[in-house]
Amino acid sequence: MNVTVPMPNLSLVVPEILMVILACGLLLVDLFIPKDRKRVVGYIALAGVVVVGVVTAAFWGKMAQPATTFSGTFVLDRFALFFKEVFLFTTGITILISLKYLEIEKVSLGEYYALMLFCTLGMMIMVSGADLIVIYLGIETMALSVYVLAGFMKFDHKCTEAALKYFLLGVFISGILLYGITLIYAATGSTQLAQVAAVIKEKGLAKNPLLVLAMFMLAAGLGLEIAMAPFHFWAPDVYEGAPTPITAFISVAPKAAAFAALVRIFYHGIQLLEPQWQILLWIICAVTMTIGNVTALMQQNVKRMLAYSSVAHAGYILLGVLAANQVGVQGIAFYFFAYAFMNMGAFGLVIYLRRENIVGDDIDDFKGLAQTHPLLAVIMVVFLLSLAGIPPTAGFVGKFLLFAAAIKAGFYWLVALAALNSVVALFYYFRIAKAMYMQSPEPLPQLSPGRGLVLALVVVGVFTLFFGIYPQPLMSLAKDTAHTFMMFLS
Amino acid sequence: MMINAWDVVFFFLAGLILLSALGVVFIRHPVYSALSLLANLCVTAILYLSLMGAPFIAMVQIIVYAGAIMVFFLFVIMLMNLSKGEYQERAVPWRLLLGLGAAALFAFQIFILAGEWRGVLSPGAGGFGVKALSHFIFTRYILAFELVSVLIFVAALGAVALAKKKL
Amino acid sequence: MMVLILAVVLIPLLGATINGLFCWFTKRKAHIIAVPAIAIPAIVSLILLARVLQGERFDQVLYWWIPLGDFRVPIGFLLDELSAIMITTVTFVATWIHVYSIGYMDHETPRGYAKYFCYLNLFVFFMLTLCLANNFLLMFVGWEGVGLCSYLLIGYWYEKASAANAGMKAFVVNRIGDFGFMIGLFLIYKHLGTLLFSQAFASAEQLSVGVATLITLLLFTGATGKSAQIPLYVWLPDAMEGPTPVSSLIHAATMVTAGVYMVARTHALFNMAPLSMEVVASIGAATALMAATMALVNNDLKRILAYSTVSQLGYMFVGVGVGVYAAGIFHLFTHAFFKGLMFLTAGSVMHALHGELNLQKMGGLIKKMPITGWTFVVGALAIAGIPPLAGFWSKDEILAGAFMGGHRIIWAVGTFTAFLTAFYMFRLIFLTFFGEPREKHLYDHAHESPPVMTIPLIVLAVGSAVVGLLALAPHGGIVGFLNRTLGEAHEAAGHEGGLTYILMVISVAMGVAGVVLAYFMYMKRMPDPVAMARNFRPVYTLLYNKYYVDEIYFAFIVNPVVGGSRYALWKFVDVIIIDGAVNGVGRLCRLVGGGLRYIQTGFIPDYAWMILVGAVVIYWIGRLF
Amino acid sequence: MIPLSHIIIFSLIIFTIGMVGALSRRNVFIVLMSIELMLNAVNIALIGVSSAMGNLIGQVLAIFIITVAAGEAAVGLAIVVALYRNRLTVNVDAINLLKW
Repeated sequence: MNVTVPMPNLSLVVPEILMVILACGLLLVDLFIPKDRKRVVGYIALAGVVVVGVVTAAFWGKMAQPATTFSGTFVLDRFALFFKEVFLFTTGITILISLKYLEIEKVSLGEYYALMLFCTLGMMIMVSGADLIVIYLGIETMALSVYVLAGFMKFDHKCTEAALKYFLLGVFISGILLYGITLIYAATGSTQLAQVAAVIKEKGLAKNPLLVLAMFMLAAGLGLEIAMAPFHFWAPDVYEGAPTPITAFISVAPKAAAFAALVRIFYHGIQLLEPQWQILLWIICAVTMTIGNVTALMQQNVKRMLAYSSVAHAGYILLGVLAANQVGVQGIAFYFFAYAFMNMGAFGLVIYLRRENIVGDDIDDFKGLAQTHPLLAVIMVVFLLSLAGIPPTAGFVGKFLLFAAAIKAGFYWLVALAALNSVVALFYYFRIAKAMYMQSPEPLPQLSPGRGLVLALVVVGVFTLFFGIYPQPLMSLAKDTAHTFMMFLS
Repeated sequence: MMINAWDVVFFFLAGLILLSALGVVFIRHPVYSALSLLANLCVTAILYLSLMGAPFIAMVQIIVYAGAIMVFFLFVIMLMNLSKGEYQERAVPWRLLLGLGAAALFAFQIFILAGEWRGVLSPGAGGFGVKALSHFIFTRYILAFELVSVLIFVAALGAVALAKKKL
Repeated sequence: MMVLILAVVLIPLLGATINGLFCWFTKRKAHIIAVPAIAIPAIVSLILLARVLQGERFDQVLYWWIPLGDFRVPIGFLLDELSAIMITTVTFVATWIHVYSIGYMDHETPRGYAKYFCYLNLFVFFMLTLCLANNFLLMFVGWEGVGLCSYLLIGYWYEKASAANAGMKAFVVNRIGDFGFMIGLFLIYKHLGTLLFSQAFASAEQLSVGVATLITLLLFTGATGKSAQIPLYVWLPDAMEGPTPVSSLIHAATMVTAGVYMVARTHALFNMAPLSMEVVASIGAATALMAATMALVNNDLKRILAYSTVSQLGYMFVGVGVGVYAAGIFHLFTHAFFKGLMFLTAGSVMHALHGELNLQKMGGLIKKMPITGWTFVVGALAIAGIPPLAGFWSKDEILAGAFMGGHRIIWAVGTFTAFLTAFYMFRLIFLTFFGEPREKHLYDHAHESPPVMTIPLIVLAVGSAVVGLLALAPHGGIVGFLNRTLGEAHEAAGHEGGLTYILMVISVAMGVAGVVLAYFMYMKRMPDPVAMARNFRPVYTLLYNKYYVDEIYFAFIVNPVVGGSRYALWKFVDVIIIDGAVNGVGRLCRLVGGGLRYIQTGFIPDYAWMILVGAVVIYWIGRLF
Repeated sequence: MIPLSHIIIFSLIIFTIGMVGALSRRNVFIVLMSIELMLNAVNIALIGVSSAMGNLIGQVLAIFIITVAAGEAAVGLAIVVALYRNRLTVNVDAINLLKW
């Protein structure tokens, strides 16, 4: 019996293949590295991530047109490439800020870095998946790694609790996501986005209630990682409990991946249901922004506050999804880089304050930072300004793009609400600044940051400012991304 | 309404599955609950085999789900050797009510769409063989297949990293 | 060209960044970074100036900030005759002041030392941005940036209450001016639809006279704040709390002239609004006179120089106000040299006398510190308008321009002020450097400053002596050069042979008269200044107390505002309205936030059902719409 | 001839039962098993649809779901073991250090 298995075009998945080799190789290398020098594994992982990043970037020029492989279940376009770079950048920075932290927490293990790479792999598949099955498997690969990473400090009560919460809610929601996929499959007979779109168009299923429900279930499934209301409940608890580098990681990368998958499914799969999903996302967007910002006001724990802030940011980014125009996609793409800079930076500061017996995540730990570490305080202010969306920072440019997109699409009320929310947000960001500048420091043990952390902070700090003053390069990349992505649509 | 043999089989199996599912949720002791789930999965496998023409899935269901996952569950439950107080939950009626209410709301939502599901199952029509399925997996979904292997590896790696006692 | 301009702008920023980020490393060696960071741009500026001299011109948008549809903010540079002169002046003077600072800031803590140079470099960066901007917004960024650095540097010794207060005062007063400037920018954008200089000026003629007058007056409000003109001059004398090189660089030579530069830069708009021009010239003349009179009786070395700066800035505004923009900028250029020089010599004196500033305690210092003394005399001669030193040429241009333009009263005021200027400057010199030492103790400890401080003095003194001669260069000299961009507003009427020389003679005579009077009063004691002060007590008191302007501001503006806000506003507005509404909203938010956080019970099943219920509710709301 | 809607409604019932279990039970093991039950319900629906439409995609996805469920079980149980070591409880109601 002869079955011919056609060889798929593997050149498009070179970054993913490299990632798998890197992660597996890392585990092998880990065996030969003594326990007190696990940092070396981190360096290797970092080097590998940089290599994969360069390889991924090399595709950019060739991908003016999207290309598919694996019988159309995998697509590589600039949109996917852009987000892959976001993930790789975030992973690199996370590795940098983890090096010292893991030693302080005494959980320096090679598996940590391997899991992080596998997680990145899952996200890379997610943004390139053109088939719901592949996207689902990408989500699960990412999610399983993140669950473990969130509970990596396994002797810490809060940490394991965070992992359990994340895990249970994640698995629960993934059941709903699967039901959504099943519904789409039942209605259209396919899971491949292009075919789904074709069938919807052909059979005129745009108002099919099954599909509407399926759309909502998909949004719910991805909404958990996005941390949009009402699927955000896990976020504050997990952010607080997880190891801080992982908190930084999950506040950016899985969110970006889920957003990218959401955008791809909604724009390329069920775009004819646009009127329906716009209504739903409108409500979710309004609720998400408001809940995130208002709840953040009263938080005493900075990690928790940033968790709510990240919920609110998910709301702002939803504006771009809602707008469904080129500027919107450009805004989403730009915002995620900006968001990666400023959020990684803010969490990096929290890690910086980690010392013996002090987690550094209480707002009181920031007291008088301007006096003891003026430069650190200035950098934190840059991140806070950016998070609050004040020029000249990258956060402002990103928010401007998203708002402009929403205005262009006619969502005036939502933009007004978003602007109002931005004002509310100022209050809690200002609380940190106030603690740093207007309160006197308490005598605390000396800070001893690792070099990796300092490097990471400088990199993200410089980027936050640089792309605020000169956003052109990133903006034009984001514009190309959006252009090819939306071109495919029409 | 004509009742044929397949209907009888379906309702019989469905009844069994339903009962065992209720068992999973409402039995106090986790071990018995797990056994109930085991039964549930096995009967589901029969459903796949008999009515839906999916023999391979039925096998996988028995081997992986029932054979591996459930054994794993039972193993961990017994390993912990929970005292009676641990698994004997105090009833929290409002939570049960809320759970029921939320779930009912959700079910209602899909239920009212029942009319949208078209098509019928024709048991005994043969269905797909393993060959067709494997061809499908190894051509069109080869990427997904490879990814699943990575996923299983990640799960094993993560489980070991979390569960081993020493660092 | 682009590369050179970027180098000029960015190298100081680089220096500031290095000293800012690595102050723990550079410490005492901060100047090794900071001085080249200004010196290199100074050399590059000279190259640029040479190329502009050959007729090159550069006006290009570097990039658009957030280019999105109609909303485009240009970031770009403009190098023409005006900005070339400005950057050359700024970088040249700044270089020598940086060198001087090495000696002057000797006693600071290592980190403070690095911080000081960081601020100074940052200031130069913003100043160059201001001068080279090719659009209003970037200019505004530079404008605010120099204000920020000025504020930081005035309050450099923030432990001193007076320094902190002075910083605050400068900050507040400047905000008033900037507010006007900002509204002006909005109006420009609204009426002309662009922020680019080239486009805005090209279409300036479309503006109606009323709008143009409004815009230019608003812009001039900004200028009065930054350039210390009536009524917003009060911050500058207090700004002398900062380190003296800072007073020299920022509060004499460069930043305070930004207002003059701005008016000259926007001359196309001012030309459309004759009324505004009158206002500018009148305020300039009034400020010149008033500040000069206040300097007559003051005994504080640095404050006299500060009033003199205010007065000279008044001259510059007279120049740009009567339409001889080039003359105003020329005076700005020469003033940077001699006023920078005089502040540095004042710093040298302070350095020698351990911070003593009171003239009445000095005297005879020229024997102890000859370089400082004689360079100061050069500067004073320059400011007094004695030919052939720098001040003579530029001041004469302004006064001639005013006279030719038909502003006879302004000319008279200016000429009289020239007399006052010469008088108070030489009063200062005679009291400080000549005669008998009045405080033996101070005199004995006085010493000449180290070479690192005196060399900049000599360089600037030579500059003060000769730069005026640029007026005699071919093709109309520096004025002709500047007029290539600034246009020959009233120049056609000027230089009518004999009349020009008569005016020149009059102003020189005024200067000489002032010097001679000062000599007789303070060296020969005839008439005795003490007796004079007694005989003209009311006038003396009025002048000594600076016309009570600070007190008036306090009585009529600050106190009512503060008091009013404390009593009326606080009691009524704050408690009832703010507390009731804004604070109420804040409180509501916090209340809601405080409540919302308790949704987060921490129990997993709760989260699960809340997710489910929330999702279903949102789904149904969505379906019903 | 069994109408597809029967299968779907049946799967839905099982799914809901699983959901009730996940929402109301407090023993982590039973919560986990309830979630497995939900996944199983999804599988029933998928294979039903696949069979009715004569299309293999549903079966492929079902196989993957079974595999992913195995992975999830492994990770979930490992987390529970780690938590049990720290807190000596498997009761989700006792796990709320992180709140507000």
